[in-house]
Amino acid sequence: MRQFFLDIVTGQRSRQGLWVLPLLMALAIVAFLTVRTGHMLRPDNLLNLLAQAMPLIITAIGQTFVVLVGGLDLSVGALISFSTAILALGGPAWILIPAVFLLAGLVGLINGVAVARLNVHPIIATLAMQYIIVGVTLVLRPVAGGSVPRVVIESVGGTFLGLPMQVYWGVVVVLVAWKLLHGSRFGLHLFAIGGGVASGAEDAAHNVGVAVKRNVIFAYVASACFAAAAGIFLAGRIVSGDPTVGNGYEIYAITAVAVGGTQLSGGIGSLHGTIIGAMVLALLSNGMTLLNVSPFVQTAIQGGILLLVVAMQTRRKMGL
Amino acid sequence: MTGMLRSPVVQRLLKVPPSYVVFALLLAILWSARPNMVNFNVMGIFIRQVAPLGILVLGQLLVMRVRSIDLSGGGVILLVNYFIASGTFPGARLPFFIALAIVIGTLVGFFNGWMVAKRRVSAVIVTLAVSIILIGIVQFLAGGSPPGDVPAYFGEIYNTRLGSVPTPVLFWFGMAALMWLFLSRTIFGRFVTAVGENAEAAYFSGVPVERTVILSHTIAGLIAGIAALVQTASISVGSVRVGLDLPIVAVAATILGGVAFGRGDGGVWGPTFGVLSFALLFVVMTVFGLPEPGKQIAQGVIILLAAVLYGVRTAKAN
Amino acid sequence: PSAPSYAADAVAGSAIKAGLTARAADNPVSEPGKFKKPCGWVIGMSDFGVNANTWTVQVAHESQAAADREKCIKKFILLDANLDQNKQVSDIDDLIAQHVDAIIVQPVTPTSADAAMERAVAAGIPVVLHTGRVKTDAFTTEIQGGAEHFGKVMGDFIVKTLGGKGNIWVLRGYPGHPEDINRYNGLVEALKGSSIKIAAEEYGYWQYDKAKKVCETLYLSNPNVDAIWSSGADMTRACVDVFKQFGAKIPPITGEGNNGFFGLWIHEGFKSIAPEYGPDQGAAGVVAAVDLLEGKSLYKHYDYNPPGWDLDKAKKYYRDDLSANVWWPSQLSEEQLKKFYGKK
Amino acid sequence: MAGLIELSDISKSFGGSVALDRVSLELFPGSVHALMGENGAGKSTLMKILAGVHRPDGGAIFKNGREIAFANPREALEAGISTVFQELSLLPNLTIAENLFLGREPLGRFGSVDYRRMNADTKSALTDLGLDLAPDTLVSELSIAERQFVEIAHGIKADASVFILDEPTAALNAADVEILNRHIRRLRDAGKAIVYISHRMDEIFEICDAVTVLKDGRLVGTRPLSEVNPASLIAMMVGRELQDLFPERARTRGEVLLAVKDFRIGTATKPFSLSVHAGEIIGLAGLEGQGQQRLVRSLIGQFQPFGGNVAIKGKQLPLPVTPSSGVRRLRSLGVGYVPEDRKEEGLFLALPIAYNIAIELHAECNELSIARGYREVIADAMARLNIRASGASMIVNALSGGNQQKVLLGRYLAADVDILIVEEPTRGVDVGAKSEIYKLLRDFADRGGAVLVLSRDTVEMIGLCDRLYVVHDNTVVAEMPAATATEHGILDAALSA
Ligand SMILES: Nc1ncnc2c1ncn2[C@@H]1O[C@H](COP(=O)(O)OP(=O)(O)OP(=O)(O)O)[C@@H](O)[C@H]1O
Ligand SMILES: Nc1ncnc2c1ncn2[C@@H]1O[C@H](COP(=O)(O)OP(=O)(O)OP(=O)(O)O)[C@@H](O)[C@H]1O
Ligand SMILES: [Mg+2]
Ligand SMILES: [Mg+2]
Repeated sequence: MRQFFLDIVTGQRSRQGLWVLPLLMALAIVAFLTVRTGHMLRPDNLLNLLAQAMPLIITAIGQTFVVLVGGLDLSVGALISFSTAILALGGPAWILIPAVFLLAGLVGLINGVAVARLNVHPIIATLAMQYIIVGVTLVLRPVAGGSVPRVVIESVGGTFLGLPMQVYWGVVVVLVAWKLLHGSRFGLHLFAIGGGVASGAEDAAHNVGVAVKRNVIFAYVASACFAAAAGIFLAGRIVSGDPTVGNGYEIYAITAVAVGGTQLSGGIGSLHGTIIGAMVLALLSNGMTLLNVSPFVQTAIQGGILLLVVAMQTRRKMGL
Repeated sequence: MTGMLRSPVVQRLLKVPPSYVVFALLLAILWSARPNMVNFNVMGIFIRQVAPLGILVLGQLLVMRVRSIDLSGGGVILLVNYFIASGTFPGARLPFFIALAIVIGTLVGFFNGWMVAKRRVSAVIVTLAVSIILIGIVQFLAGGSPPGDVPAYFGEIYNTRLGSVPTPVLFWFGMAALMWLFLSRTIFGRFVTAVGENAEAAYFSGVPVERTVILSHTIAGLIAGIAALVQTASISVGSVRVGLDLPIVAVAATILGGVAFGRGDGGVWGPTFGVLSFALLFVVMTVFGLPEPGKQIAQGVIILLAAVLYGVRTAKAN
Repeated sequence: PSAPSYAADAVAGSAIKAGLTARAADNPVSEPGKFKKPCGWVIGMSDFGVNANTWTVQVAHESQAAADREKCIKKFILLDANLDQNKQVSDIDDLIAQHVDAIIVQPVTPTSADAAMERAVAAGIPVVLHTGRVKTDAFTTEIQGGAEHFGKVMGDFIVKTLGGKGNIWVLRGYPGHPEDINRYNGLVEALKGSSIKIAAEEYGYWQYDKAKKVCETLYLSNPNVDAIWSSGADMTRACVDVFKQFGAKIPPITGEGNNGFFGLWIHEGFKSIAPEYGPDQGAAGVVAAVDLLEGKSLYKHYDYNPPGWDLDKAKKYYRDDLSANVWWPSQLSEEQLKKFYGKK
Repeated sequence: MAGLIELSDISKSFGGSVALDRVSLELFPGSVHALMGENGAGKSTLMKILAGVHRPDGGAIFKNGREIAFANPREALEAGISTVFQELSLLPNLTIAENLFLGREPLGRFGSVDYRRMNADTKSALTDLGLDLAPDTLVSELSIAERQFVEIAHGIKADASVFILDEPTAALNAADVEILNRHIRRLRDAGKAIVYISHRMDEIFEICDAVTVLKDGRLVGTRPLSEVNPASLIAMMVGRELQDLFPERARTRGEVLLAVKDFRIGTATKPFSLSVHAGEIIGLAGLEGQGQQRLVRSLIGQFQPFGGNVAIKGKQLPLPVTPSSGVRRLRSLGVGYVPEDRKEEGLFLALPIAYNIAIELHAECNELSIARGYREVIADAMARLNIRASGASMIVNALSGGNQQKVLLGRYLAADVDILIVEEPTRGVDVGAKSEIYKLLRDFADRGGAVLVLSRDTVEMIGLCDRLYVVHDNTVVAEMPAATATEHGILDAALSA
């Protein structure tokens, strides 16, 4: 019994990574904020928190796919801005939304082909892609503005059947991601490929007939499509196309993934871990707001707590 | 034919990191467009622009060779810059600031290394968190006293030349040469290779794995402190924010130079040329007056193409 | 619409901050007493980014200091969006949820805060907007230093100095940033009709090191330039340093109201102009919010379009005993100036 | 009888070096075909070509008379060719069941993986192999022998007609080999064609029907097993008769170099003592997984002992040893530690042979000192171990499995140590090389060194060692001179404790 709990806490005998500690940390932050401010658990704050965290949650979930195969996707931030720019071009939603996913899918495909078939390091491939997308976005929309389809705005700010739309977004995104990651062959194969990369048995999955390259490409496509979804959500929230709105999301997404216990060397991690990781980051930010901490000390405190969370996530092997 | 392919010279050529190719290409473009700019005096100044990044990369390549990463360089640079520009230490002179930068860098590097090697936490996150804390410290201090000017002598030293070569460039190349000797000649260099290739096997070969990782990080931190001094000398003002892109660019330059996590094919000069490529890329695009979006796109396309070329070549060679 | 009868009593711009004027046309006024509340207010401010640069740091100080000066303010909540549009929406929503008495908004971009501001207005909270225009008119009053005006003041200076012809370099700020685009539009406006040509146009990200790289490269590529239009912040100093470093004559170059720049200007004596964009707009926002809560009526639009500063005015403001990163004009007390910016 | 698979005139070279030169091989249903040859002869390469991993440079593959070609391993699998690769290739982060079904997972409703069926099938496959393991155990939690079994289960689970087993028993002990043999016979009786690669002569004669011998990438010949005996087989492989596999035992012994006293490696295990003298080779025998490895790895801090003390050359080793510096600590006392898993713990696969050998010498030096080349030492080690490579700068990954093992041993023999602790000295090594390695270890002992050996191969233990300690249930239960020990005697001692 003791061993059972020890295993869960240390993330051993499982490939889900060290997600329990950040969960405890998140709960501790919630408890602290509830006691200190009283606002924390109020529905309006919870919804606000969820809305604020949603783009990061979605992006980070996408990032999880590529991290699991031992890669990284630095182009997601630019892709978010790009998606908002496309949506704000003006036009019917039924054309714009599929267009966003199509273009994002194409970007993911290029990233994936560069990494899997052309042997380019993921950091280089996706960083180069980031530059390219930033440039294209600046052409499309040199400054924030444009008109976002009503449907998109309502799908973010409105309510349906008495529940705020954010809740539906959360449910849909999580269901899709869960199905892909934990409920299909594709997900299992991503773990297999990543496990091979992390342990140096790169050929193992290939040798038993897993379509390694194709799956890695799909992982990048998935990451790009989730980023596009995050872009759609953000466009609805800021009601415009904005060439800078996605700035920095790639780093936050990678941070969320890692805080959630997913190992950046590949093969170990989970969807719930990523969600927890993103929530920890969102709570840090929300907590500062609730406690009305001076902006001059916020960064230091956030960094400190982040370090605390990370310091507890001791793993068996060294690595990224 | 196959015999020729196997000859060590050809094998080596096949493995030339993309950074050299990009550099040569850009130099040729610049030479054909503005022949008057391709001389020691002018190039010296362009190269000086990236000296802080170039120095930072020397640390980055070291930690990447032991399969780690250091994203805290930006924070170190910001903090050192703040201390110099804010007058926190009244009456302090250059030697004090040098010592301060080195102490800050070394301590941060040691902490990173200790967390990565002993506590086995994620290197990306721990160094990122450290960077955030350092930036946070600057913001906290700046809330009470925003930074001001950097003492004039920093700029004066920065502008000196030895012959026709700017001192910062010489300093950078000197450090690169030192790092190269250090990695290729000393036992420590062997340890770095061993740990990067297979930490477990390194352990069973009697390599002090944790110590190697800690030492690599500590040296990287120290180098970041030195980079901070050079960066501060290159600007005459203090600031409260630092781009998150600095460490990422350092990582990219390192990889373009043929050094990846655990692999060191490009040695020290590959990544150094990676930085030089970035410098030339900027110059060429500015000289051609590309508009900003075009610049971004061109930059991305060039980097991607170079990397694809290299990737395809190495895939064939294996 | 015809002006209501109480329009005459509306607070004049100069009562809020020196250099402010109420916009002449199409400028409704708020109903007196509409937002009046007894003392003990809670005022919230959504700042676009406190730690973006030293100017934004000073805006935060100026705002806080103005709030501290007002006895009736029980609590001043400063929320920092940290240049994140999404966070700003949450920040404003959070202030609404806390039922603050007034909200001051510095928008990250012209559109990102619109929806949240609409929610604030719908909740009956007075909204004061400053240092950043928005697309919506869901706010109670705005104090806007026009970025176009800022750029045009500099552009006019260049046109005048060069006598209407010559080659200039344009140093822009952050690509995609509204402030950058609008200042640039002001320049384009000023150049209309002249035969001044833009020989080079580069982004220096309002940062010293990036601008220095740009200027060095431009200089080495082709040093023939008649004047430089710089979008402000630390870029001017960087460019001046480049010319000094090459021992070249410093061409006419536009600056900004920064103590460090003033020092350089006075010392080097090159031709320049400093358009005014004071961090004390932060204080003005607080004053406007206080006016509303006291029941005064305000115009919807206040403009902050002062003329540029010449060397004489710069000399008057320049403080050798303060550090480079204090921005003028300021409403900080002498004591606070010394505390924050005193050279040790 | 028609051949099921025919490999005809297969050639393959890597870079410039020829691994296979016009080799032909025919496989028949219902027969077990042994493939033998020295390390680096080309056995694995030939099988990888059949498994779709490599493409041949020349020659053709026929199945039932029709020519086939594989672009990748999946196509080979689809054509009914299932392989247990020599280098363990399980994914540590997947469960046993996931590894077994990887690439052909059963799907349940809505396209999700049918874990229930997968786990049930796995359970029965494991039970078949006599393994009591939960199917949802992560492979990273398994011992090396267990992994080998999972690998075997993976290879023979498939609904295939051809089975390739490339040294499946390298990490197995005699009892486990017997289980495997039962399965091979079952497959054979079901009409499958089986290729069996092994360096253990007894296994070949136990189970195989025909044998093909390769030498230096060329076919030496194919014979029915009834026409050969061990000596003639070795002669075919090595090109000469092997005199004695094992060298003579020690005649004298010196003072105690390694003394373990009242050691306890579990909370509730009986304390034990053992000693190794200069000039001696000592073996830790017993059933698989009874704590032999745990015992030696306590000395380097991977496990923490619960009591007792250790003296090395008369000096006390302070216990417990910190895991991060255990190997270094022993090394500083003159002890070399050769780990079992050459791929994970032993070698730097992407680095040259020279680097792999010299690193141990470098590790003794101060970090800041200049690294020496050690050219002669390396050349000497390569010569002594007869490592088949184009030179010292060859990347270890390109060596055959057995040659890799020799590089690993070379590293520790080149180092100047007095005591060697060796786990599995001859894993995957051919007979010729085995006898070389035995000689080298004996030489080492004769020069005053002491050797402590762990091996799953009991015959090897009896032949090589001077004295044996029988380990059972995490303690030493018996001590016996190797000269008079028998497999039966060891088993008896272990089980009657
Ligand atoms: N060991 C090898 N040596 C040479 N080429 C190989 C090797 N392994 C794979 N390839 C080539 O690379 C291609 C892709 O390999 P892999 O099967 O891993 O990817 P995949 O995702 O399955 O590809 P696809 O989507 O085309 O099925 C193979 O079709 C084969 O042509
Ligand atoms: N990927 C590769 N690159 C270069 N050379 C290789 C490669 N794989 C095998 N070789 C070479 O081909 C030859 C045959 O190797 P192979 O692995 O087939 O030997 P083997 O008979 O299986 O030996 P062992 O009994 O040691 O496993 C060896 O000389 C080896 O060095
Ligand atoms: Mg395939
Ligand atoms: Mg083999």
